[in-house]
Amino acid sequence: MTSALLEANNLVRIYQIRRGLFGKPTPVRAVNGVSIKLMPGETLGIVGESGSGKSTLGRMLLGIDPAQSGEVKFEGKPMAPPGTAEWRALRARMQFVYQDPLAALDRRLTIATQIGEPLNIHKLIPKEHRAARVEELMSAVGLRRDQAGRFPHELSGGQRQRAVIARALASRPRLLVCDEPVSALDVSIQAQVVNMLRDLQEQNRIAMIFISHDLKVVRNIADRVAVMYLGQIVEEASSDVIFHSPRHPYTEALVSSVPVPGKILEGRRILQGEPPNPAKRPSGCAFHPRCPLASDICRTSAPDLRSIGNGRTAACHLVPGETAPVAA
Amino acid sequence: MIPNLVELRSLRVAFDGVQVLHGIDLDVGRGESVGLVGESGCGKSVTWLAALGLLPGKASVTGSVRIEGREICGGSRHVLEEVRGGRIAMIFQDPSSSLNPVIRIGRQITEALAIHRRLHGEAAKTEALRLMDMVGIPDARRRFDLYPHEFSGGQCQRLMIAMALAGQPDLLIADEPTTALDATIQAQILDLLVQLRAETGMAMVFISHDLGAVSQVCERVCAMYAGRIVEQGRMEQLFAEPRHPYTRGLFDAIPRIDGPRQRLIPITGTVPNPKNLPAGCAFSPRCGRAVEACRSDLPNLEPIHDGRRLACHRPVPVVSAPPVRTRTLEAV
Amino acid sequence: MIRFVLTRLLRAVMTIFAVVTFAFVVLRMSGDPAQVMLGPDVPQDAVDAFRKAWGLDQPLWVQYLAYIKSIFSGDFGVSMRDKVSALQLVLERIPATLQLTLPALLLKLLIGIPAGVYAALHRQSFADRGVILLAIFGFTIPSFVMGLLLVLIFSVILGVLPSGGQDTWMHSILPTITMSIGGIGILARFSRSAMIEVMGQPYIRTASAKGLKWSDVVWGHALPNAAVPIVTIVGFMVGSLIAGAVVVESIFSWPGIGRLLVVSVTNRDLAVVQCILLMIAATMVISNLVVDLLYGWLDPRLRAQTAH
Amino acid sequence: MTSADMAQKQSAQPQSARSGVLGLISYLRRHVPFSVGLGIFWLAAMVLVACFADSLRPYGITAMDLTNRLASPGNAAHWLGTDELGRDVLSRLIQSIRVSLVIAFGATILSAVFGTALGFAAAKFRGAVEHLVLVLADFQAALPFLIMSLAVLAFFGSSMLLLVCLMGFYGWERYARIARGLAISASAQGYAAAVVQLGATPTRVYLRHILPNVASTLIVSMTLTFPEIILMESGLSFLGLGVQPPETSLGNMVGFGREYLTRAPWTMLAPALVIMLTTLSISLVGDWLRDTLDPTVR
Repeated sequence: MTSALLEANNLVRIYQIRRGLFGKPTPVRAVNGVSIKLMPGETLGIVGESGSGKSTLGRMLLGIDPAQSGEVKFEGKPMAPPGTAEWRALRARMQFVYQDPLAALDRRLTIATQIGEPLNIHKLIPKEHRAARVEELMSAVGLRRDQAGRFPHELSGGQRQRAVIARALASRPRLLVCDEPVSALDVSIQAQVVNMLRDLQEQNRIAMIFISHDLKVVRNIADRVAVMYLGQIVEEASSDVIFHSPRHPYTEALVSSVPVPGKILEGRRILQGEPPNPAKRPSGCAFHPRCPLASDICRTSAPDLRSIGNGRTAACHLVPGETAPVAA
Repeated sequence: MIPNLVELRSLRVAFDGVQVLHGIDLDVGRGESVGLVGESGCGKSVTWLAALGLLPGKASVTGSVRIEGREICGGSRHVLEEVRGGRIAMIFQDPSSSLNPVIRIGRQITEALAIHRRLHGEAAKTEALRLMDMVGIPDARRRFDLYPHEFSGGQCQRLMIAMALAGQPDLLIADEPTTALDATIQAQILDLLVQLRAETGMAMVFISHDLGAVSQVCERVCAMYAGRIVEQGRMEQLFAEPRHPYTRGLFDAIPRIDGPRQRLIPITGTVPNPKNLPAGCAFSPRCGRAVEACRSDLPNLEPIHDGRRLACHRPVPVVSAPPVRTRTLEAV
Repeated sequence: MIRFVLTRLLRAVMTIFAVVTFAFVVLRMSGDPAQVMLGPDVPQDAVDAFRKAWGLDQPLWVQYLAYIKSIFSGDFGVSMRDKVSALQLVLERIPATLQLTLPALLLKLLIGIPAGVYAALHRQSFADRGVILLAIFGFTIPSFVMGLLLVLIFSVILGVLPSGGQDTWMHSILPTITMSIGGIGILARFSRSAMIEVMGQPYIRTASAKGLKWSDVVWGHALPNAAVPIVTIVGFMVGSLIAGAVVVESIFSWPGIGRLLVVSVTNRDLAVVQCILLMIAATMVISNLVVDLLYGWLDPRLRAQTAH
Repeated sequence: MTSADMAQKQSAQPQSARSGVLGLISYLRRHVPFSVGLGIFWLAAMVLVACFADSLRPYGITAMDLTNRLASPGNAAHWLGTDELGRDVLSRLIQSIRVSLVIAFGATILSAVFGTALGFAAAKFRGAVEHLVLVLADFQAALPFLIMSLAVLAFFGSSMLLLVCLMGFYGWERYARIARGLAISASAQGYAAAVVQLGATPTRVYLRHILPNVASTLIVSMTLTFPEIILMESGLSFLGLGVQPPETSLGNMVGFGREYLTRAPWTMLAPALVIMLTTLSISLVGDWLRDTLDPTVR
């Protein structure tokens, strides 16, 4: 069994929100004890609503945001602290794709120069071959040769995102963390970019962490999916199973809230109440205020993530553990 | 046939000489709910902003917009103001920035009540509180005097719906109301819209690029591309067998949550720039079924045998549509 | 809300204190006032006597402490030249300056803001271009040139208005206009851009979609939002009123604080200069404080962030 | 696109630089609105006058021609007439342009560099440094600048160097705030953060990415503070505390012209006109520059 490419165990991230100039800072636990294992070439989808901490987790896995406790290991070695030379050298092997491509690109430089920038930074290939490599990358992501000299604002949303992905692949990374990479795109363009991402991933055996609130896209691109709620993973399973037969009540509600074109969904489980505020964390299980099946134990003690058979895990008192058969 | 509530006839809009809307013909019956789907830039929001005269000054709007036979397109400002909120109300996409940040939400609701229902003072407040309860704002009494930034995105959207209902309109235009919201909150708002329509019997136009959301609330659907309606028909008809290649492409491109994990089927190319639209049918460069005729003359929207209206020279055949995709749809 | 006020008050006091200290140190270090006051050919012991009398011979920080103590006791030192209490000298001149600056401020507010708002609502109209032109003029023509031009036209050529002195109210017309033209231009341009930015916001479209009359949309929804940035620039203008008076009072030989400052600066009259500096800094800081408080009242989001 | 045409034009005519200059002028004429063109032309004239002041001046600035004192403009020997001491107004004007432009230019550069450095420092080190810079900026804004410079100049005596340094302290807080704001927004989630993710060293991020983007905004704000500095300097000279005689500047020419306003207004009008036209053209060119420097607007 090859060793995991990326391993993180019970990461915790606490922000200090300061109320006013001299107001006392209130600590907010954006990520509250998350453990993840990712094999080379595997794609892990992370879904959750706003405030679930999925973006923060993505940044922690890349070592951008420091973790208050817990640690991240890349290829077995602990992650170097940000700002150090090893951390920068490590960037060549792991890359980040943002949601808004226009913000991630420098307005003043043509996309060809920006795609080739990682090559200059890490001096991967001799200078004379870099132009050819850029061209190869551009055609890999479906950009035409004549678009090399254009500025970011002269391209469409989809083309810009392709340029960002080409730049991310320039240094042949082993890991790609994408935070809502296609949410800003129209459906038809979204499909183009998703297909391209999967092809490139398979050709170069890149492991990928795909963060999104859109369950439909994650279902089609991820091997495994982790559902997050208020800084914790509440359920994790393979993407074939998790949305077909969700175990955790929150996953169930999430799946039932996804409208399927052409079919009016009757009797859906619609969650009442508002998305949780990380600053005011409910007692016990964080989901109990909105959970239709909440009982006393849910209100008092927080369930931990337990294995519930055939490689699935869930964090809920009502979901029976590994031993008992899977109840309704 | 009871007369239509609203009839748009060859509605055209141009910004600084660039034609964005190329003649929209659309009817909305009393109490009916119509979906307007299409990708960004196809002009679906511009259609209704133009109809209500909400476009900025430099936009030139031509064509006819009739409410129960009364023409309002190009009408005097007084006429339009009386229609807006009173006969046709509109809610928008980004709830947090569509409410005035420096005015209490209570006053923003009673303001509409004062204009359209002549309610003032205590009577207006009680009616506003009733509306807030109706759209599901928890303990409205205490939150009547709060400001918009003290509400979540979902609650702001509910407040906007309450404001729209204040004038007891006959038609509610919902312009991408759920796009900026989380999935669970989106489901709540869609459910609320369906329930409100049942209670008040008002007609609704639901504008969105999310076909799933549209199919939850609409009886009839129009697909738009590059400033024109390309296909229009009953929801079940259109979703079961889309005949226009673009509508079919839209359905195939949507990733499925049920069923096996498979590659998506994108529509190649990108949306044309309104400044230089291709000759003939605007979709021809991206259309797999395009023939010579498609690239030369523009198909116009004609009714076809099953009551649908279609603008295509070579629509997707009905019977022989073999791809697995449609079959799994029926199976679900 | 209280903490919001307290933090602003604390910052105001600190800034005044910093300005006073800075002025004190700079003035004391910059050469020996005694030498200037008594003239170059005065014998050395007379100079020493003078320095001793004014306490100038003590080390700097001793003088500083004495100065601070005296301020709190309301004694702002005595003018070396006129042997009169500096504070009293300054207080005499305040009405004259106010007679100029207050009408100028009113003119700026009453003409600048409405012109800017009107131009924003009627883009590309002649009013819009007029405001832009007025703003450029206000921005590029220095107040002294404007003053001299007005004197040239109205006093020299037309002979309608007096060019200097403070006898009748007619005398205050030209100086007031000179002070306000620049301000009107800048305020108009600023309110115009603030209004244009607000009119493009989504909540304005919601307001008109509710069926509000155009005037209600502008007065009820747009202006309260445009008020926040406009209040900032007005606060800054109020603060720098007296600074503006310095030049204008010199042109029209108007016996106000500005002129007194120029005179006492050239004569190295330390106490008077410091007293005026303190007063100007105080008006600056107080106007900023008022603006901050207005913020809290005008924009509830700010109150929420800083208060509870 | 426009820079691309420029490039082709240059390479198409490989001959002498003269054709390059012509290419530049024709490019300018095609792309620049008329008023801005006038502004550029006026500024170019000012800079030329400032550089070749000595050779352009018909007389020495203190040369007195007592025979025709207060001669009106159009006089054979003195095109712009003479002042109360018979000195040639044109020669003094040319010298004043040089002095005023040098002071204003030096001061703008000083305040821009000083402000940007502090702005970047605040953005880079955040925490205490950022607080210090912001408090200093508030202090500077609260300070009545004109008054302070009056006091300092009066007590320290006014020398050219002191004047430039003092003016250099004018408006630095604007650059500091702009530089800090842009640097933070860029490194928070913008393109700078993305380049950091690529593994670039902080210096590379600042020099290759943040500085060029910030530079265009700073250049535009320089065109805003430049005229303000000219007005400030001429205001001080007008009050007799700026440039001291025998040196002459636009401000003190207007100041001295004041007494003879009724009999010889040209002694005051000539420098006043130059001040107005220079500040007008700078703000016009500044606005135009803001649009062209920002590629998204092109």
